[in-house]
Amino acid sequence: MAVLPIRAKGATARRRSKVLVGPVDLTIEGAGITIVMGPNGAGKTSLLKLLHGIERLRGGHLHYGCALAEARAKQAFVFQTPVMMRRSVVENIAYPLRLAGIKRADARMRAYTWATRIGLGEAAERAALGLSGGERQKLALARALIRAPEVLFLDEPCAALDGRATREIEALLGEAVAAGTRLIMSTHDMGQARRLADEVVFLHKGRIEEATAATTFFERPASEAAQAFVRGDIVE
Amino acid sequence: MAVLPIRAKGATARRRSKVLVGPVDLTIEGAGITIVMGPNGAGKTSLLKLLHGIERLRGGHLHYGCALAEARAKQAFVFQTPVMMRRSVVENIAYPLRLAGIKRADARMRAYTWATRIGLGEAAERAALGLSGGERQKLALARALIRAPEVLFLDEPCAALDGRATREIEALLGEAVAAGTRLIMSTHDMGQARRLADEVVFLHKGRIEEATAATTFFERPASEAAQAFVRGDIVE
Amino acid sequence: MCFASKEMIYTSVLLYCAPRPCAFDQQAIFRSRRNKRDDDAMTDLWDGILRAFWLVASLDRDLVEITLRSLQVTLSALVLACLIALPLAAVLVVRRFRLRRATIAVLNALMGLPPVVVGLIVYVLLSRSGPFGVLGLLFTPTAMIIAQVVIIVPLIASIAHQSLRELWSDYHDLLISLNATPFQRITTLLWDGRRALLTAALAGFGRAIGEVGAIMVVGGNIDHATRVLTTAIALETGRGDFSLALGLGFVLIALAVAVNLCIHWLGQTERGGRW
Amino acid sequence: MCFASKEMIYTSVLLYCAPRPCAFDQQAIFRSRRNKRDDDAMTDLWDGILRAFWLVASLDRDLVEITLRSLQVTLSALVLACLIALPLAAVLVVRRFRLRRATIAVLNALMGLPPVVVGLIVYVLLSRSGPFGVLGLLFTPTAMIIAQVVIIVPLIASIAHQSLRELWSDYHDLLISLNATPFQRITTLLWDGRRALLTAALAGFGRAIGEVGAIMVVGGNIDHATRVLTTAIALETGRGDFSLALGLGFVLIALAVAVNLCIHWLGQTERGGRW
Amino acid sequence: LKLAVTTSFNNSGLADVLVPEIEKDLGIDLQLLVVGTGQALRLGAAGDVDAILVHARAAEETFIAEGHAAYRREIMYNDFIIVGPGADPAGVRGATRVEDAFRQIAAAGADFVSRGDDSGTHKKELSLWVRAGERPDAFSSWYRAVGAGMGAALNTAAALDAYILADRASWLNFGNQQGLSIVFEGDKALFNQYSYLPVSAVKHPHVQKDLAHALDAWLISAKAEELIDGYQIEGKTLFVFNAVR
Ligand SMILES: Nc1ncnc2c1ncn2[C@@H]1O[C@H](COP(=O)(O)OP(=O)(O)OP(=O)(O)O)[C@@H](O)[C@H]1O
Ligand SMILES: Nc1ncnc2c1ncn2[C@@H]1O[C@H](COP(=O)(O)OP(=O)(O)OP(=O)(O)O)[C@@H](O)[C@H]1O
Ligand SMILES: [Mg+2]
Ligand SMILES: [Mg+2]
Repeated sequence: MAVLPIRAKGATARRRSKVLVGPVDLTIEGAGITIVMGPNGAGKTSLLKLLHGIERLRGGHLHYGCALAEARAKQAFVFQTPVMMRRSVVENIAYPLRLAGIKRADARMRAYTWATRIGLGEAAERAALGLSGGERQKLALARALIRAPEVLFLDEPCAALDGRATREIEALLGEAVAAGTRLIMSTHDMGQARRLADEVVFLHKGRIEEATAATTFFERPASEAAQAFVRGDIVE
Repeated sequence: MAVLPIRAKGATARRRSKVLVGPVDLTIEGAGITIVMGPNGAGKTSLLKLLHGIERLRGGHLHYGCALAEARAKQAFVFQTPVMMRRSVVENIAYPLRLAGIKRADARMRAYTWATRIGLGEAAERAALGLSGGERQKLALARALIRAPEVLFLDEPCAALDGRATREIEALLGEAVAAGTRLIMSTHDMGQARRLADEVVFLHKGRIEEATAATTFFERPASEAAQAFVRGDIVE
Repeated sequence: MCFASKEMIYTSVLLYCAPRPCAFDQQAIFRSRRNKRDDDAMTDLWDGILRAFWLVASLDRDLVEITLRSLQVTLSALVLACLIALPLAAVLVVRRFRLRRATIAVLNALMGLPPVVVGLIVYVLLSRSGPFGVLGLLFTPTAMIIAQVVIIVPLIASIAHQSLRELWSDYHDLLISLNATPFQRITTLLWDGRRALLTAALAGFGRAIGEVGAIMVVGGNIDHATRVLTTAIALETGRGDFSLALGLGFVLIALAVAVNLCIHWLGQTERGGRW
Repeated sequence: MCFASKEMIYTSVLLYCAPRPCAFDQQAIFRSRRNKRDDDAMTDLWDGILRAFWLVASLDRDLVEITLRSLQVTLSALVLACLIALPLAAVLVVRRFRLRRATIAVLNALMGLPPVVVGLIVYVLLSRSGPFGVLGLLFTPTAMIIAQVVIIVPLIASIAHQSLRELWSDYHDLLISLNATPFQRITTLLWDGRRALLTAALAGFGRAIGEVGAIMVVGGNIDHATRVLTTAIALETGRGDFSLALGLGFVLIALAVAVNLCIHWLGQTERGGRW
Repeated sequence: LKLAVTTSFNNSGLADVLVPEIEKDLGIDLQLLVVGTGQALRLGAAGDVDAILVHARAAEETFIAEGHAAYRREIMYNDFIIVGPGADPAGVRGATRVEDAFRQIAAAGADFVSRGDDSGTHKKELSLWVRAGERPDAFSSWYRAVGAGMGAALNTAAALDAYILADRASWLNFGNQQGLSIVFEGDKALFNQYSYLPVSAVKHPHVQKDLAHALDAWLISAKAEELIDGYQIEGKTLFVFNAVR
């Protein structure tokens, strides 16, 4: 069964008494790319983690289209600050395959292919902790894509990438979408949002202000906050 | 005496046998903002660290306008991945003042002012490790600016910031430049580079391809790589 | 050692007098126990638990005395050892010098300092005919503290070094960039790493409170002067009174658990993730 | 124990025979030492170093035997303890259960388990009249290994837990997101944290190789059967032969340093920063 | 064969002479467990050793009464001595009887180290105090009950320059004598009887009954007598064989 639709009802994430995001009512379904936008600290990261199921639900409900265990195995997440395991680049990329029980040699082969695809071919045997900021993000992307997830969460995946790398990654993401992967991605890059978004979720102070089709959002944002945000203006 | 000019002659940074950047010949002098650009892994971070004096010189020379100890005290650096100390936000920002021997109460006061200025007023007493990606970058900026350094290195300081925050930070940086701070900053955001740059250093594969005035660089880049980069094209 | 009671009914219960002449006041249960020596050895365990319980419940005067001395010696040693070991660990993390790796390896190796040997060396140094003999420290709690400090400094320093190394790899760039002095680097690491250093200190506490070999040699296990819980246990073992030895052992373990729970509770170590 | 020589010239030099009758073959230096009993106590130290040197140089048969036994017992105990303690530490890091904090505090407290008490408990269990008496394990190296495992498991687990906790706070999000099973989380942590776990293992090794209280009780310090370096040292101390005790102590310390240097060299711990 | 012996016996060095001979003559692997007297009795009672060799008559008799051993075999004796500082502040050297010596020490309040561990030596010392009309439990801080084996107690006495009751064998074998010397010896009351008790095979069927009896036979043999009586340190005989065959 498919992971989608993901339905959140009044879902809330909290740390001590501080609400990180929520309560949130949202349904992720169909195909394409959902872009999550909002100012710093609005709760984008928290919302993605919540939908991915790794942020503890402190209120409300969250349902997947299939059983939880199955849903977990079919998703992937690219963190805003990529987690580098204390291993070589290729072993970092191969790690999800190893978890899935694939033989070491096989997993490394496929990881090599991905490393090359993402521009890390030469760095494959180096320690992941020695990578530059952009290279780390690329590694994290390859590690997320290698399991061909049904749903992929991306938290500002291109923030540290140069222009060319950003385009290449966008192309890769396009391929993934074509192959049926559902993307939910946060970004601060308005251009990228416009290029990629099928649907936009606009967050402000932990609440969803708007969740509409991309064209609607960019042309006629409903809330004042969103209007200001699209103009790149002050959002209070 | 002033830290400037910073002169690098054949300066090289290396890890084991891999050259991170160099050999580099470069002089930083005068006022204004130098923008360091280049594709991922080109060596921007390494160059900034080298000029700052925290990457070990494995070849060539580096000279400051004053004695080394003095030069060190008059510089600051904002890292690409901000280092969050295991303290509260205000104590993170106050830390450089505390190192300079300023009394705790006084340092906290000034740190509060900076936290507010940068939009972290409400988060001041929270643990810095609980900040969002953008908030961390803001904190790191405040921590660097609080000592009013003569030379400030910034490594992609706005990569995780939203549009408004980026503009505010740019305004802050403008103020700092007006007050006499020399900025050396790397960025992937072509728009930001155009807005801020007085001088551009273009790095490719660890070598400086171009180091010229900003207008020259953006209008008539000399090297092919730089031309491609400015067009957002493939850089090999 | 005479676990003599001052009080009432169960006084006689636990009673165990080192100068055996007063053995008459032991209660039936223990007398019968001692007569049935061929009992299942396991009985010693239950007896031990029972006696530990009664010793504590009656606040036996001797028990209180040696327990307090144990705590005094160990906590003094711990404080001194931390004052030496933690800065040492931080220095080893922060400064790069030629023999750094060797120093660390040796420090790790010194975790294996055999207590008896430490005791002997301290004995030789403090002995009347030794260099510090004039101080007259031998067979005093001070001598025991010195021996324990020698034993736990390498342990605390090694564990602390390990934790601080991780922290330093986080902080390295920032502190170097801020041009912090070596002293400031060290104090920052120690302060921000305090939660992790707790484990190091607790390991040191554990080793010191349970240690017997060294303090037996330099303290001499003198009744009412240098007898502590561990040496009392060793004594009772040699005497063949296993149940009392076990009883005292359980008291010691309970003490260690209590101290640890207190510290955890005060430090709330496990709250709030990393720090 | 008789540190008897088989060989040549210096045989007689170092030679030190417990059965005093053969004291005749001691060289002048040692005899003179024994006659000038009121010598400066420091002489014991130099004598000890000298004797340690000669014992090693002559590969004294008894010394080799007890040294090998020390290593065998301690390394077996270390391997077993690591097999128990490291996964335990990882489980405590990875799984959240109700009594987790309490378990950690107790584990920390058990670092203070007094060796003599552990020895007694193991004795009671292995004694002929105890539950496992039929196995006939008492006074064998196996019993010593068991006692040492009990002593070092809490130490290794506590230190390992501390390191793995830091690593887990790095890896937490990734491993949860990748939906790794608890078993996979544990193996990943143990593998990627291996450098830090080394300190835990070395601390355990140190404690075990220097430990004497427990193995004395369960091993019995039987010549040619369960005598190890530490119990031999305790024996010589009891005999008042400090210089031999110190000599053996220095051999033990040298052994610990050698093992640590080997491990550091093999693991190249300090190379390449964090891992 | 596992034999539990007291620390004083082992520290005397006689064990190192006897054990190789026994192993050679009987062809057995004799394993010595050197422990405190009380612990030796407990090991015997639990059946963890095959025989014990101790010197604490009253305790031995209880041991037999409880059925842990069938009999006790007196093998040999040595004697106790009072060791003290060379300066002899209590003037013990002039005493004729051990009671006087003890009384003088108590009167002078000179430092005295007591084993304080319930061992045979310790019990002997307590009985001597009682004979001297003193009450050890009422002594002040000059009386130091150290709770340790013979060697450790001697180490303490050496460091404190104190008087101590020790067995001659341990003393002569003791390496760390420093300023101490023998200040009193020779009183009949100071004799110290060692006996051998094989653990009862009725109670503990697994004990090496035959070997224990073989050892018993060896210990009373002429060869044992020769070795024991012939054992000397610095020209002094330490043990006197007195087994009845
Ligand atoms: N562990 C935590 N403890 C306390 N507050 C937290 C914690 N994690 C996040 N927060 C706060 O919750 C808010 C939302 O955080 P989140 O990371 O979701 O923001 P974001 O939208 O991703 O921001 P950015 O664009 O800067 O990445 C922020 O104000 C942040 O400081
Ligand atoms: N510790 C290290 N060990 C080995 N290689 C390293 C190390 N640090 C950096 N490198 C390599 O050196 C090159 C330059 O790194 P640097 O961080 O300077 O790049 P950058 O220009 O800042 O890239 P980005 O835009 O991705 O941040 C990269 O290829 C990187 O992988
Ligand atoms: Mg975020
Ligand atoms: Mg960089």
